[in-house]
Amino acid sequence: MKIDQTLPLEYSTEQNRLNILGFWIFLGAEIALFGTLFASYFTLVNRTGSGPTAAEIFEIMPVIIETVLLLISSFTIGLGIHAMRLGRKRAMLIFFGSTLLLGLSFLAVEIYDFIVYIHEGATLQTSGFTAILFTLLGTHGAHIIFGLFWGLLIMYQIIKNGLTPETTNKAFIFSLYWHFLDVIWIFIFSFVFLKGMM
Amino acid sequence: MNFFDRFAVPNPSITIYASMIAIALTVIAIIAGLTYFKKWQYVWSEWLTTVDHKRIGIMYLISALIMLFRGGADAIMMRAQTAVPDNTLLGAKEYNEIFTTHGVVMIIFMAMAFIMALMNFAIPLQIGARDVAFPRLNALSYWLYFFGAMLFNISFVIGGSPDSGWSSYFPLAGTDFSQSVGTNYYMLALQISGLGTLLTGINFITTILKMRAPGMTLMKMPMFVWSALVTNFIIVFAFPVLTVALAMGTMDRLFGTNFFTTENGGMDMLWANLFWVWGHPEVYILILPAFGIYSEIISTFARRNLYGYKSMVISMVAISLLSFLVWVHHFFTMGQGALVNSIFSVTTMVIAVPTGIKIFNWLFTLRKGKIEFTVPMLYTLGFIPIFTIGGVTGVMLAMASADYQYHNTMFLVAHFHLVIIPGVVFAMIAGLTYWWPKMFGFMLNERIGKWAFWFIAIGVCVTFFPMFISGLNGQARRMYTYSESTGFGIWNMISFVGALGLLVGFILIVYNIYYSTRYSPRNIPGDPWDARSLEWATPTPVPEYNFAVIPHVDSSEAFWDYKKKGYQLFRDPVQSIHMPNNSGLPIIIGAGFFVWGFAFVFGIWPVVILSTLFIFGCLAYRSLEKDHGHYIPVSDIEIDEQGGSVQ
Amino acid sequence: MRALFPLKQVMGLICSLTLTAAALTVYFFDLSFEAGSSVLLITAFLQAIIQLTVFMHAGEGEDKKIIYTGIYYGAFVALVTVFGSLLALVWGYY
Amino acid sequence: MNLRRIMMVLIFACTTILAGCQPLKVLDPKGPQARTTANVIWISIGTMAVVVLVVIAMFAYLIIKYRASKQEEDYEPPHIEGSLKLELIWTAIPVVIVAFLSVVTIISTFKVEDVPEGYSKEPLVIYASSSNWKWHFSYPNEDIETVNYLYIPTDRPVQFKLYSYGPISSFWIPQLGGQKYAMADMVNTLNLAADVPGEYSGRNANFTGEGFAEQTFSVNAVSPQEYTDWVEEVKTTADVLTKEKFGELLQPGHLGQSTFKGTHLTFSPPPENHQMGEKSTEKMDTDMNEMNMGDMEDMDHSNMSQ
Repeated sequence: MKIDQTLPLEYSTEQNRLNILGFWIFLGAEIALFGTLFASYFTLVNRTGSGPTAAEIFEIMPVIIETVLLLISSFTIGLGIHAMRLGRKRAMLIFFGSTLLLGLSFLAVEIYDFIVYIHEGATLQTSGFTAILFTLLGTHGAHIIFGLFWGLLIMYQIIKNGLTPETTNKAFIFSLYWHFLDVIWIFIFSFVFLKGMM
Repeated sequence: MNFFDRFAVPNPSITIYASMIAIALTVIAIIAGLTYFKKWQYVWSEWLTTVDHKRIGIMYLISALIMLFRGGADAIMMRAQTAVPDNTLLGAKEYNEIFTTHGVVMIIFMAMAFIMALMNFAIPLQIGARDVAFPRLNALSYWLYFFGAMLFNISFVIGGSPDSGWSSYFPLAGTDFSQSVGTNYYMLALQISGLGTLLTGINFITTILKMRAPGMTLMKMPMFVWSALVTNFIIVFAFPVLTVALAMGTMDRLFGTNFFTTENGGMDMLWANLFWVWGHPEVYILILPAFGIYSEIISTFARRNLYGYKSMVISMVAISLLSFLVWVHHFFTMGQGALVNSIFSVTTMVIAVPTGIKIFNWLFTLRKGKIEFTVPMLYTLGFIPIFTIGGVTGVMLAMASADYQYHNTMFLVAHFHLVIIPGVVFAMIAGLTYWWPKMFGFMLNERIGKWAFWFIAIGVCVTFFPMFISGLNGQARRMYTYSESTGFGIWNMISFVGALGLLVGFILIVYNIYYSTRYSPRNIPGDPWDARSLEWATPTPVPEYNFAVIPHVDSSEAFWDYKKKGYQLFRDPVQSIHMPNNSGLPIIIGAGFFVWGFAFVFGIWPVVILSTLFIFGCLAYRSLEKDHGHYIPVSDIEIDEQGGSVQ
Repeated sequence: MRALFPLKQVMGLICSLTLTAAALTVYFFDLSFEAGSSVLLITAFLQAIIQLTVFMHAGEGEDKKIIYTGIYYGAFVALVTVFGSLLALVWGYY
Repeated sequence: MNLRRIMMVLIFACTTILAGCQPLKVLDPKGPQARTTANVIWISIGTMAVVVLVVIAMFAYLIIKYRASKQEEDYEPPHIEGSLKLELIWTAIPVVIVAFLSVVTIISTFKVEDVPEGYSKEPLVIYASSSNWKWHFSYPNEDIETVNYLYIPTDRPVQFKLYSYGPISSFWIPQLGGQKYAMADMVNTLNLAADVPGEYSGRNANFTGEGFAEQTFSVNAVSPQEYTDWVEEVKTTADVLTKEKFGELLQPGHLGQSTFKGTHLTFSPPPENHQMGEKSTEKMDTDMNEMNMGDMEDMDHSNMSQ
């Protein structure tokens, strides 16, 4: 394997560069995926049938907490990658760990949110609006859950194998994924929650 | 419904029982044959676990051909049923299942697979690469496609086929009106194979953008590579839309949600909308690679470089963007009003401009050429006039006010078949014949090939031209029968005769494969067509690593320049070559998806959960696995190169 | 310790939080539909740009052009899907 | 070449058939809307025929002139990059054609979506609803309902209000105009008119399952006098449409034609508030107002005749 010493480790081999670019293209596909979910959300948002409307079930506080948690987790994983480039394995692991913890807390608040919605009579089956609401939030949430397991797997490999071209490559790709989920959340925050409560 | 009742076929008939037996016999024959000839080891280690793009391409090819005949059998049955008024050959239910599966099989499992086959085989060779960017992912793509196709096809014998049209409009496809599991199969089979397609898209974009031979700038890529690049961009951005739509449809059918229902705020039009947001780009996913193949073949057999290379590229990029702007023309009649329809009419007609540019560029490539009428060239030349007719009727359909009269009629059916068959099927057969010697080391027989061409080309015209007329006379599509007083009889009879011609043509192609396998000479050169791009610079059969030495490229026709201008392709010394190892993981994950999909279709939730965990387990295993591939030492390479190499 | 907190990323976080606060104005103040939507559009896309450039290092590698092409293409398709769907399914009926 | 000859013969055959002997329904319009679309179709066929002929003529010329068997053995085709001028020409010509057809499309689309012009009378409103696999026609002003057949007068436009009691159906009378979807959660409006008396066939054009092929109806376009007579006759002879009876009619299956007094609109009203937006509610309100006004007019009318 040819390792290019002038580049950060995660870019250092040909295969690593391919992986990173391939993942960026995958993120492009994810943009289209969430774009479609948003398109469906905007079409169905007023079609509440006999169920509650957006304004009736949304609450501002949990949403603000979720947003701040996710923004900070995005920041910590950014720091994790920075530490990784400095070669500081321990710092990187701490940053990755805090990212995953923040993600876990985000999930907890989101699940709390879901329980509140269900108590207010908005289940997956209630109306077109609730179906797309749960699907849009659920798709994002499922990405976060997947990310938690993925992140753990990467931390395990870094603990075991150290910072190699392979592990750093995986960690970098994971960071792209995590930032991307943050971007999606910002759009959910703005155009689902804030717009719904405007 | 009783748990086991759901596995029964809802409307059993002799044909279905016959197919059950046929499927069982085929499976037994394959297993017995492999065991008897002791080929399990060979099949497993050389094919099922391969990560070689050429072999994956050939597996796609075989699958596509099988699906072509499955879809073709459906087509013949449809034409036979409607050949005479008040025919009772098939009942309404059977007819509905048949036209639904015809559509799905032909688009998703035949045409897409055929494109994947040719892209897989030719693209890495054309850009001077040793494999694709992610070989193992490529194998996974194939197995997802394969198991998706299998899942769709077993619906025929377990639980019943989908019967609400390939577009599966809700609420017809909802549980109120489609009670059998058929539409569940549709949703999940498309989901699984769609995932495979998306992964291919990512794989090929990365491959084409990052793995080109040194010197091959974007504007020096062969036209097929350009078309594949543009196509894969469309795939990557269009397929997620289908993923979402299918997921929502599945939830409506299995979890009782209200996305596309007609009560509690559901919106049936949203399905139609999302389906076509994907569906229209899908049309261009099919046609653009075909354009690329035609460009290669025209310049090869006109013995000239492609005319207007730049405008060809620009027009393809334009088509790829425009393809996302036109989908509403599939439902002009939904009542969204004159303004919206006018907007989408205009965007649709605009696509005619880049397509026209391409047609004229091909025509001008012929000019001052030295045209040889080989089989691939015949299909290419047959494509131009028939596709032009299909294309201009597309412009007619794009005019919203007139579309109110064409919509849902045989006129539409005639249009899209006259675009897709010369556009895609001709290109696939042309590409197959063109690259066949590179794939298998012998040529297909020209004489039988030409007979097949004439049957197919004339068959297409005879089958589909009458539909323009019966459509304008008021024959709606998807009618399993009609009364004599309608006057549709004569046109449908002509169509049936044409369909028989097509059948003869395709049988001739199969016969040609059989005949040429037995009798064609094997000692052919690496470049039998005197062609122009890099795949012909490899020896035949192509070694595992494609190129012993990565070529240097200075023009869009590097190999031609090498032959005519003494241009030096291979400048570097031979070095040991790094290649990926074969892996059983892709087929295992694919099988996991098959179980997952099947359990999902019938709502067997414990199995769904277990197979989901299994799939994620495989991914985790892959992540932890240490597999750095292997090196082919220089000594082995040089042994391989004695023989048909052109170097 | 300081080396672990580069200024660029800290500024990125502060910008993100500020933009979030700015977006919250649509909730706490009584803005018109147009004004509120414009605020949300601007803050959301600015946040996305910050994430892309500051945290995701979109512009640092040799593949900068490809990455941006992919993102623009994705954004194009997403916007076309959103507005086209609204046009065909909602606005067209008024 | 063989292929070219076959194509020419086929195109020729098609055009003669289109132009001549037996008129095709879509090209044999019996009302203003269908006439507009038929004209559009003829314009597009003409324009496209020119395109096809030019392409095929060039194609034939090129493959005959430059075939290898006519070339000298050692002829080496030249390397030609392309020509900006020529490529611009074949960009510009399609642009002009597309622009021309766009104008035609936009004008005609607005025209066929609107109430046909030149009629002094208000449109006759008919609620056309589909169920598997039938069509129900309610005349709110006349207070009668038919199944699988229609009577319409030739002196006034007809405004169909389309919706469905099942899957998406498409209401289509080829000789009177284009189709439009009937869907379960909203009402679509289709404006047609017949100006030649006669019996025309109509059908559902959008696949709705097993009985789709036979989901047809007939349209009797008659003179105003005949139409009034028919309405009167129905009112005196037909049975009243009860909720139970209508429930039976909705069961999946095929029925012949039948006629009722009263409409199902009173006990099974058409879907409302499709978009849940304010504007659409207003629109529905005005529809309902029109309907009520129509009812009142109708009542006045019947009072007068008494």
